Amino acid sequence: MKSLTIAGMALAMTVTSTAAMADLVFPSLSYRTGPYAVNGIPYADGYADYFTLVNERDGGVNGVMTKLIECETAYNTQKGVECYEATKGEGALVYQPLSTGITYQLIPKATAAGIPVHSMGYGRTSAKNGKVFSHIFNYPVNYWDGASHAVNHILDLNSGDIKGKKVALVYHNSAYGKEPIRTLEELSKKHGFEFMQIPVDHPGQEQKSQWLQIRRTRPDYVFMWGWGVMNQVAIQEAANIRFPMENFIGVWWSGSEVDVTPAGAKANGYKALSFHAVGTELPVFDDIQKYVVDAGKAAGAGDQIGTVLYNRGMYAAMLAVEAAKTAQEMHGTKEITPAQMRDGMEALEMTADKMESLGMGGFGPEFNVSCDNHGGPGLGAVQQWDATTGTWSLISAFAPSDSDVILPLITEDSAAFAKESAIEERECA
Amino acid sequence: MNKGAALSSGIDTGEEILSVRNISLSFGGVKALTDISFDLLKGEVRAIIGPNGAGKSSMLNVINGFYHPQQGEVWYCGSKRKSLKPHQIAYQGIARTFQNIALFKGMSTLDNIMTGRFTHMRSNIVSQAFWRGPAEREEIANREKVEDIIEFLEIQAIRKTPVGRLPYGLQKRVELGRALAAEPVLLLLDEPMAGMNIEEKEDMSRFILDVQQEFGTTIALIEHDMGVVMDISDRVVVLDYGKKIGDGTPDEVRNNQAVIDAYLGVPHE
Amino acid sequence: MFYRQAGDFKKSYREDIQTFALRQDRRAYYVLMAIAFLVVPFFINDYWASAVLLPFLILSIAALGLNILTGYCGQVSLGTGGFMAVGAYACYKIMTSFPDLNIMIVVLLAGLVTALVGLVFGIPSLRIKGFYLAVATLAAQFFLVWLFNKVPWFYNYSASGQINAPARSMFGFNITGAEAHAPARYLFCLALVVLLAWAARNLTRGRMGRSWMAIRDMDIAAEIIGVDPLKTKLSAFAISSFYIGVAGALFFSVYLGAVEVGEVFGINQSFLVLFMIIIGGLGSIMGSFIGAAFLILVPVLLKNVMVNGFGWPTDIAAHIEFILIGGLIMLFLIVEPHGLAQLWRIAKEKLLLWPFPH
Amino acid sequence: MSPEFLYTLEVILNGLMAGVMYSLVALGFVLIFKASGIFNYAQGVMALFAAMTLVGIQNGQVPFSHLINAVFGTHIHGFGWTLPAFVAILLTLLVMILFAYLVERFVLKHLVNQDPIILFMATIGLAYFMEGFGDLMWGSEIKVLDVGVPQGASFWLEDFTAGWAAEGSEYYGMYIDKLDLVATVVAIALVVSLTLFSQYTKTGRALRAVADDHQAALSVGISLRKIWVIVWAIAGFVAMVAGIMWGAKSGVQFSLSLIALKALPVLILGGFTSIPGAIVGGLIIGVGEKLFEYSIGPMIGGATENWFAYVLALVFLVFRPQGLFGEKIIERV
Repeated sequence: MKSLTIAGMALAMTVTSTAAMADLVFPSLSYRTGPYAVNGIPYADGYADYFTLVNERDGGVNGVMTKLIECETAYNTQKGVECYEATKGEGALVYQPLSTGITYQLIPKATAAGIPVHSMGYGRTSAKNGKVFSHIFNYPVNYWDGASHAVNHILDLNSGDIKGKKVALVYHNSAYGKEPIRTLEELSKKHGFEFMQIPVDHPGQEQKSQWLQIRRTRPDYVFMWGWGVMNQVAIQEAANIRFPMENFIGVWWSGSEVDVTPAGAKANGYKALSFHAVGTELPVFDDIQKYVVDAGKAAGAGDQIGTVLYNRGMYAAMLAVEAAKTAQEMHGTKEITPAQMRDGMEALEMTADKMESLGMGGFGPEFNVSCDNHGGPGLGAVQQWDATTGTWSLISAFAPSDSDVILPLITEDSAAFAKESAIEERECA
Repeated sequence: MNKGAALSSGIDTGEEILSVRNISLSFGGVKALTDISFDLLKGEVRAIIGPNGAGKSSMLNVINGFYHPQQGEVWYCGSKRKSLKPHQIAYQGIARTFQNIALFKGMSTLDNIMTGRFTHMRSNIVSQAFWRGPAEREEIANREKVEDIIEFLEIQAIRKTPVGRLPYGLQKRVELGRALAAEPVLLLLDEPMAGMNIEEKEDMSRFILDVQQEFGTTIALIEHDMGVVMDISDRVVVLDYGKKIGDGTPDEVRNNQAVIDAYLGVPHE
Repeated sequence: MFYRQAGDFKKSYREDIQTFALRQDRRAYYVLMAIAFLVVPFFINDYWASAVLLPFLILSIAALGLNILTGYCGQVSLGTGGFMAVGAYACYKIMTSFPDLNIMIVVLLAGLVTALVGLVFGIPSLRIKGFYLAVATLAAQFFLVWLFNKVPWFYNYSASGQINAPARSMFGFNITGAEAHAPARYLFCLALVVLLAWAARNLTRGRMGRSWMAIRDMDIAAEIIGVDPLKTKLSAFAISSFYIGVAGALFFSVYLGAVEVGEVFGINQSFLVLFMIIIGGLGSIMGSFIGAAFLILVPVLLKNVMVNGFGWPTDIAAHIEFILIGGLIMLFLIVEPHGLAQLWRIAKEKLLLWPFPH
Repeated sequence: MSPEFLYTLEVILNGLMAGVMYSLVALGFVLIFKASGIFNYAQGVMALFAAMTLVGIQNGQVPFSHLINAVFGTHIHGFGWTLPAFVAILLTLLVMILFAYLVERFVLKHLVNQDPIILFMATIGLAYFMEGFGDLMWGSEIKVLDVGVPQGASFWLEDFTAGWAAEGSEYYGMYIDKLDLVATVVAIALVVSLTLFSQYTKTGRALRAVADDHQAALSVGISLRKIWVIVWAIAGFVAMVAGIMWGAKSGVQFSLSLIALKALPVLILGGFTSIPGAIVGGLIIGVGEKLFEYSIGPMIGGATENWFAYVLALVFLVFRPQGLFGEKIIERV
């Protein structure tokens, strides 16, 4: 055992010393195994392919090549921490762990190490408050925005009046799944709808009780905060009890192809929130095909391109690259440090022109990040599944969330965190 | 190895140490013991004999509290014993060995016998966790007693051997050592010589008599080998089908017609 | 040749019962301790602390605890994750309620709380045995995790139900919180590990340890010798839970810093610790450490070799890692069913006799 | 009838159905435990592996394609065929038989007469191995399983029962998933054929002999090794059936291996050695947890099923330590 330790030590040392500092390093804390692999694989593929594209097509970010270090977490917090420690010494610019649990780990650690974390559409919602969370970003949307988007959508459907309607939330019984509850409670007070909570324990293969309850109580709408196998089973069960699919709205983590396909045609009409475009219409996908897939450099099997989670991974990578570009401009250097990357993220502006120039016109909402607002304006849209063609399509424009309700909640929660962790609020000019 | 009545009468065997009175025990309607009464006198070797299934082991189980009889009383050291758990009875000074060896397989000879000292050790969790001080002193003091037993039973060479690796005869000896370690007032031996060859039986008989004579321990013994029983016991009680059919000195029992019938298999009327 | 007991005579029972009976073993132990306390802290970095040493040390404590219960007392438990959660949440509640309390005391108090909870969940062991008990302890596992997830008091009513460890220090060094440096965290855990391993060794070699093993090996005979099964089993449950609670408290406060109960202290954690003691060796203090080392180090090592060394895709490496670990477990069991500690012991015996095989 | 009563009835019925699904998984455990005293931790992974193999064969996936592509830089994915479900099931069965043979040949053979906990540990190693191997062979993406098992509400029953409620009350009829009905039929067929097999075939009788007494069986010339291969093959088949039923609901993915956790309380309730126990235990657990979630769950925040199943089994065990149908434990000295 001792000799094994020594061998490991020697190995790790050689490994850590080989990192070339000239590259822009983007770690990818991915999960291609474990209970959530199904969702993790397309996202990781999209994230990796976009960096490959930037290297192959543009010769890197303003001439500096990007280097992706992939590290398998299996959605396991312990392994996530190991991955973080293994990669942070190699000049990692930004962490995107795609796991709320790992994000919570990284919030204090990365802040102390001065490395920014971007939890896009997950993680700690109140990290939107940049005054408290200096290194944590969650633009363009967070869970509380999502809850509001879903409510806004049913408001639209009912021409603004949902008083007396019944809304059920089916959620993953974990920190992630409980996120929208506070917001929905506030919104139910504001709009006068009845709100019921239906938790599902991990992993969620057996949801008979939950769906019998829904069948019995007949809510008008069902929202879902699910992940992994819970999504597939929930959609299947909803179809089984003949719940109207168009009244069933999942968060963006419950709205990808893998979630709906097991239910087949019965999933037709199911809705989910989103904050970026779907499909492969845009020019950037031609580039990916040409520079990445055809060149044999695709991260996965190449069959995931255009799926919701692939596009989301790609979107996350694109935002990271754009933030890096912003940082390069701000600091007048090509080889940026994590601290400069943070500044770049804080000054990120996503305009329609910028996205157009990337071949991704209209791919995501327009937004700005600022010192006190790390979450952007919270623009989101709704997408719907068409089982016959097997495609998702956006059925609404990117619209804002109800900031009157959400902002006070964010202030309250971030203040609690600041107090607990003894953090002074930053001054924002 | 010939112990006559003369030798045994030299030991002070006056006072009654234990008596069972009108014990009846049944399992789900099957009668194991019916109205059994006998006594044990201080310092004697008392044999319990009888054919297979006569209820001998059940009798020992009643004495050390593993079975609770439906009827009858157990008197111990002059007073009627309340219904006690086996581990409480151990603290009253009753130890035993088992028909099928019941050693602690995962432990060494030394540890098995040290475990026999359990009722003599007192140190609490905290002092044990710290070890240095009372716990260690107690351990060493008891170790000395155990070493005496190891020497007495001539098993020094296997002190640190896991008992699972020992041959059968030695295992029986270790089990006796474990029971002796408790320094019992009353020692119950359930077929201590089963499956042994002549030589091993002689050794074991010698140990049993030495225990009786050196420590003054009262011994109740179940044994099938009539030769051994007649040689080493002071008095014999005979059970058959859960009933007592004979009681007395070896000579009396040998000449008891009911006992002879039972052993020769005369059918019951 | 180099490893000998010749000339190493025992002159008293006290010498005979010491932990490392051979002079060479004793020396190796002192050298190891010197390296662990005096050398490693100067070389340790965040990676080694977080990826290898902290989880190894902390899970060693948990493995020690479970080994007391399962290896020594023979009661198989699959509730380890749940009891670690008790330790973690007790630690969090004590930390936030009494901010000035020394972190060492907090961790030990968390262990005591867990011991009480373990006592309660140990009661069914009087009636239930073997695999039935193992599965029954899963009731504790699932119920405790559900409880900590459901009752907001446990996580101070935070929005997401996560708990975060506030910064605490000892002798002026931060032990918990993001500012804590690797050497301080490492030494804190190491001190506890050494202390608890020493106590475990003492408990298992004396009266109490023998009563546990007696219950494990033959409960009826044990009872007739004077061992009270109720007290003995419950004491094993309580002490085991104390260790596991301390491990849970450290896992939360020193190692992770933020915890979500279902994910960190789920059923996987229970199984992991059980695997550690079976692979390492049931009923062996040393085995607890070897098992923990095996299941913490080997995956990290394999991952580094395959991903960083050979440059394989992470998913293929992860699959092959599973295959190799599974294969190794089966291989070890076939070679030596009683664990790596036994393998080590046999190797030492062989070495003592070398070059003469008998 | 009042709707409340009908709802309760519905919960009980669905609980029974869920119980059947649990029993399907528990059966595999019981078979192996009965014949070899091994608590087979890998049973859940076997279900996953069987389902993956089934889908892979049916859709003509190339095994290890991901690995091959990574090593040789090729782009192979499929053979381009789609086999009928029946053929795919048969081929999968062959794979599971081969698997059973390999397990016996390389693992169990070397562990004869070891302690139960050692054998348990070996199956854990096996579970790790198969998890990695299965993913490497077929990929860890989600796969849609379609062997023609019907799914969705039984409309006939809904219509039939819709009128049962008292006049004027809102009631929509009783809900039962067709998949569950199929599962029930399959479970019954499975138990009946297993019983027939063990009663009326030579191999079956040998199996029972081994279950009763290893030594005695050996002494009359039954080959323990052959029996173990057969039992593991049958358990593999049962795992495949469980994999099909559960996979139809959620797609075939890693989480399928976690269904084993649903079977454990069933096992302690029913006893590790009893096939009827596995069925009855499953039904009790199914009904118990569903009723609890329905009646008490809403008061204490829901999501109680995971732990309640275990607590129910635990309470039961305290009164009957050997399980429902397990052999009575007699303590002897």
